[in-house]
Amino acid sequence: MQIGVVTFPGSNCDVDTVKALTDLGVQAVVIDYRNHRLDYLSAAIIPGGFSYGDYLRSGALAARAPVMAALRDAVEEQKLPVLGICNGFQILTEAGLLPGVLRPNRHGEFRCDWQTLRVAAESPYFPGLRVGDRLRMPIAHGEGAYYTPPGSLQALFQAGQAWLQYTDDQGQLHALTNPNGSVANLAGIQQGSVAALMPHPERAMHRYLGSDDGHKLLSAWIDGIRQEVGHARV
Amino acid sequence: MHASDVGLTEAEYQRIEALMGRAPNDLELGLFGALWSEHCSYKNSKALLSRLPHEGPHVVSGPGGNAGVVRLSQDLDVAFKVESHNHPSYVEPVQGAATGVGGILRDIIAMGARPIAVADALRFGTDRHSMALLHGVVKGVGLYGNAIGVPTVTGDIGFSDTYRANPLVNVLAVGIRRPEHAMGANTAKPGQVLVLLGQRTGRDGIHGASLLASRDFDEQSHELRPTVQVGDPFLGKLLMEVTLKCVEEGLLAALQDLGAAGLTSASAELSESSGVGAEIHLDRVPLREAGLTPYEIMLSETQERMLLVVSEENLERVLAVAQDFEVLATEIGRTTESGELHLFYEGAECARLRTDWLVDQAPRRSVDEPFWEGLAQAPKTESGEVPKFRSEALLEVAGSLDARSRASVYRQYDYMIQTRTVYGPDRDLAVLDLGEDGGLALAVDGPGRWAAEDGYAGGAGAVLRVLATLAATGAEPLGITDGVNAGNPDKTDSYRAMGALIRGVADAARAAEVPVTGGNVSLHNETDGESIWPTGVIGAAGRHPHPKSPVPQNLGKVGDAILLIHSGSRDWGASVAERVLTGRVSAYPRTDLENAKSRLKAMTEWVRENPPHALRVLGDGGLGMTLVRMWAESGPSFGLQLSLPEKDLQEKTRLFFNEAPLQWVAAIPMDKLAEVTRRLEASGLAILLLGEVTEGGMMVLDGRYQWSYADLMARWRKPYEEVHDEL
Amino acid sequence: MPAFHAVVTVELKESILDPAGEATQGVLKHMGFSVDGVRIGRHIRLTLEAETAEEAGQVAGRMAEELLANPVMETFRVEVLA
Amino acid sequence: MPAFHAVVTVELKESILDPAGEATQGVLKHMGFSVDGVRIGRHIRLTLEAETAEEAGQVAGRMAEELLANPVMETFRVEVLA
Ligand SMILES: Nc1ncnc2c1ncn2[C@@H]1O[C@H](COP(=O)(O)OP(=O)(O)O)[C@@H](O)[C@H]1O
Ligand SMILES: [Mg+2]
Repeated sequence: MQIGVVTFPGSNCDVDTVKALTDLGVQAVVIDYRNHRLDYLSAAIIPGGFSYGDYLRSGALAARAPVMAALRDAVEEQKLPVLGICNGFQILTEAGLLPGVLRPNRHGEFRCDWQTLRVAAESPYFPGLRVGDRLRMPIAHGEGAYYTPPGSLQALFQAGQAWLQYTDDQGQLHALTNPNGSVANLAGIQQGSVAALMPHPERAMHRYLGSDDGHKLLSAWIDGIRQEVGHARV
Repeated sequence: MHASDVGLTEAEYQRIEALMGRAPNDLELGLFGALWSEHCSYKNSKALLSRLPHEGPHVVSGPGGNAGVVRLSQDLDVAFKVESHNHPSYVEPVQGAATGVGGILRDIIAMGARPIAVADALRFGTDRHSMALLHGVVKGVGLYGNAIGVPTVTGDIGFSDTYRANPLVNVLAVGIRRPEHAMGANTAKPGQVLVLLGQRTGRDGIHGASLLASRDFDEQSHELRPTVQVGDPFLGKLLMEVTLKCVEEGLLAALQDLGAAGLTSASAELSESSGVGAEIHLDRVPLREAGLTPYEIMLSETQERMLLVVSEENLERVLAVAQDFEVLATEIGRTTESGELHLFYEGAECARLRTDWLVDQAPRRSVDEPFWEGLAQAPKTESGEVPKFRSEALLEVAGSLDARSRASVYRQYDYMIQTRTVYGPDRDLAVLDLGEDGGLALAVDGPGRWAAEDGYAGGAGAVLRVLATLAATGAEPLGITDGVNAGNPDKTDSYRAMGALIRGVADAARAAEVPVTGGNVSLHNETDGESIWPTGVIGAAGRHPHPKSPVPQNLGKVGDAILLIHSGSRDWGASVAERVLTGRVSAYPRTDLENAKSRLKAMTEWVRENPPHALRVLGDGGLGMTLVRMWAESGPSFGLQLSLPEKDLQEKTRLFFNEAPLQWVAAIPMDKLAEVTRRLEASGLAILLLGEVTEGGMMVLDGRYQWSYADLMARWRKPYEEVHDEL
Repeated sequence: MPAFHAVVTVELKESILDPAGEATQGVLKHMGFSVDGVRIGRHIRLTLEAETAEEAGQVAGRMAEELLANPVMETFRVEVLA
Repeated sequence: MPAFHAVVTVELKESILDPAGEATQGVLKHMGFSVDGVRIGRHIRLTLEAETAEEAGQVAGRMAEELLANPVMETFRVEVLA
């Protein structure tokens, strides 16, 4: 099984992401933004970073790269599992592969910190993650305020697309634990085979780095891919 | 053009004419102006810096290169250095700080090393405008570091009115490389191609080095403002990848970043250190706007550029690598045998100079033995009365600008990217896990107030502080880098103050047997005749024995004994508390340096062989604040029951708040007390049992003074906007 | 082909909160200005070649649709400068 | 007092590098547009009360000078909307 790590000029979490996948015993291949073909992959990750410097709007410039058209085809035609992390999340919303948009943090600052998340919806792509599970992971972003137009929020929850939420250490949801002004404390969204989150699982692979909950999340995803969820080529 | 237009004196002009045997043309004069500036030539500081100890068993290359390099493991070199970007950050804080980060990262890259960490040392005034500068500078540091993907893992902040019009922005960067990828500016051979890589050249920052950074601030400074340099971390990242890929493929003969004085200093220094000449065709330099003159092209400080020296056979491959990353790479000339910098524009010669005139012949101030000896002399200072101990004092110190939590700053920095950060900015040093190559410990400090009255004591104190910080985690120091920031060197007092600071650094480093592998000097931090406190920012890199499990910095376990490990002095001179409680800053205590090495070694060995439950170096705000920081890590379910042996209330104040060198606070199991005491006392350290760790969110001292966790944390975590108490 | 300057002005939809604008308004008020609303958008100046001003405007409009504005939260308008 | 809308347009000085504009231009070109320059500024729409349009313009100008534009790097202009 091969997982592609899709990089753009300015991506900078690609090395950490490859390292995390390798730690999990998966073969990771770096996919350049100029690629036109992804059909040989079992899944793809769009890692974090500052693609194109986050200029204009974060994720906007990368969303127009050739590889994104290929990714869209692979999602539509083969239900390729895709995971976006941080800037990857921004790129996926800008490309229209996930609903909504990520806006500058409400307080206007970049924020790097540890943050507890709660799983708000289950997904066949993450077997083993149960609603209410808590995960502790770093966040590091300037534009992580998830926004979706009025009226669409309820549908998002009903469809199980509202995937992860920022909470306090006990898993309680409230405004004080929202690090960036996201609607409904949303930290992650999923739609079909595409999921994305602002926090960084690849930075939470070991206790000595602060938490190994990223290991838990990524291995759940890999299990999902292995179980060939709607997907034949593993 | 006149000598003064490029910041040179009449005497310097005479010397140029004598060297050249003719009058320089305007371009040539401009090149001299840049390279003979304080900023590039170190004309006032070089002789002082040459007295620093540079040799050590782990040194791969010392001062002189773009950064010092030490060997961490058999397979890994560490390049590190501190740089200042003070003046630009005052003019435009966001871009000034951002380009400061970009600049020092390219110094590291120029050694063939991949940057893995940044640390920022900042100093500001205390008024509202200073808080706005702080805000902008922090934004700028994050803007560059976060985007290029290098974590800002530690740093240091200090406040004083002395920095009001001269804030300090010093940035330290660290990189790693395999020894076989060693790179430098001194390995070019004649007949190789000069390739300019990166941003197209604009009118950015012309005269930044010669005029802006080499004179005091005054009314005129406004008009001298060059076009502000804007940092582009996106291009910076691509430039880094192209350069390091070329290094890894062995394609480069030599490498130099373009920093202060742009192409002028890059080409001259590279030629001079390699012993070659250079022929450059300025019309080939890609421009961002039309109409730049050769003079402007040579002096532009446009960011995100590197100068690569490539042999003919590797040229095609280098250009291909650059093209793959869509980074502009242009052949602009060649190295020659001549030892001359030979410039052309559209085929016509426009300057011809020997590089040694530019680089080595700058008139430099010398330092004689009596002057150097005199620098160690203690100044006559008075210390005022020490106030009586009271419990509010700790709350006042906790909420003071100098002791306050730095979380609101460092949470704006990505300190975890590259996934090596085991200890980050919430600790007093950074510990990075480098896998099979071991661990790296990095500490940065240098309280300006310590050098306010006695530069020597302040310089020595800063060195001991970072070494004590490394010792507390069992790390072995490999080298230190020093950032010297001072006033106008033409004034006797300012010059002496800088000299004393450097002498203090030199003596402490020598006593501790740790080499200084590089550093930076920023002078003319002076406005309307007022100099800043001489401020030495010291960074130390150490080898960490077990980076995945560094010694905790909390309160250990309930029931643990809390100890103060000290070196005898209780002098509270220049402490945060002295300033906060009395408004004075007196001289920082001197310490006997002969015993420093053995004390540091005793601590390091103890920690390695028998790690305590927790240990932290005594930091800003003394014992009181060090306990607060340890407590903050343990949380509100912990508490402390303490008693001080002193009955005298002034003595209590001194004991609780002094910041004298070589002190630590430890938490150990009570039954180990005798053993630990015996062990450390044998090395000349003194142990004071302060009390024990309890449950329940209160700190009680002598049964009479008490503080709740909530009260202390509320003060300590106050945001910076709330400064009215110190205005 | 002649060169034209076109400006694409991108603004947040009216219904969308503008925290940066609100923060700026707060600071302006603090400074003593009386101000009832601040909305911060982007002013994007393009230089492009086209046969006519009209064509330049059309091309700029396509750039805005395809990249410069995000339709989920923004509106845009195009102006070709003389 | 009547309310006015004023727009403060803030742009980088010509000689100052605009990395965001350059990156955007690069992507527009990759997308097949022919474009020779992109400069990204801010479009700040203010709502404020004043006696006359002229006064509104003056006040907006002072806001720009004192806060909205950074004189070290940027220029601005003010326009009062009808
Ligand atoms: N400018 C900065 N950037 C990043 N981290 C910083 C900065 N200033 C301080 N820190 C972090 O905060 C820690 C605590 O600083 P400080 O309150 O001065 O305590 P200490 O006296 O223990 O050094 C520092 O050791 C450092 O890790
Ligand atoms: Mg400190």
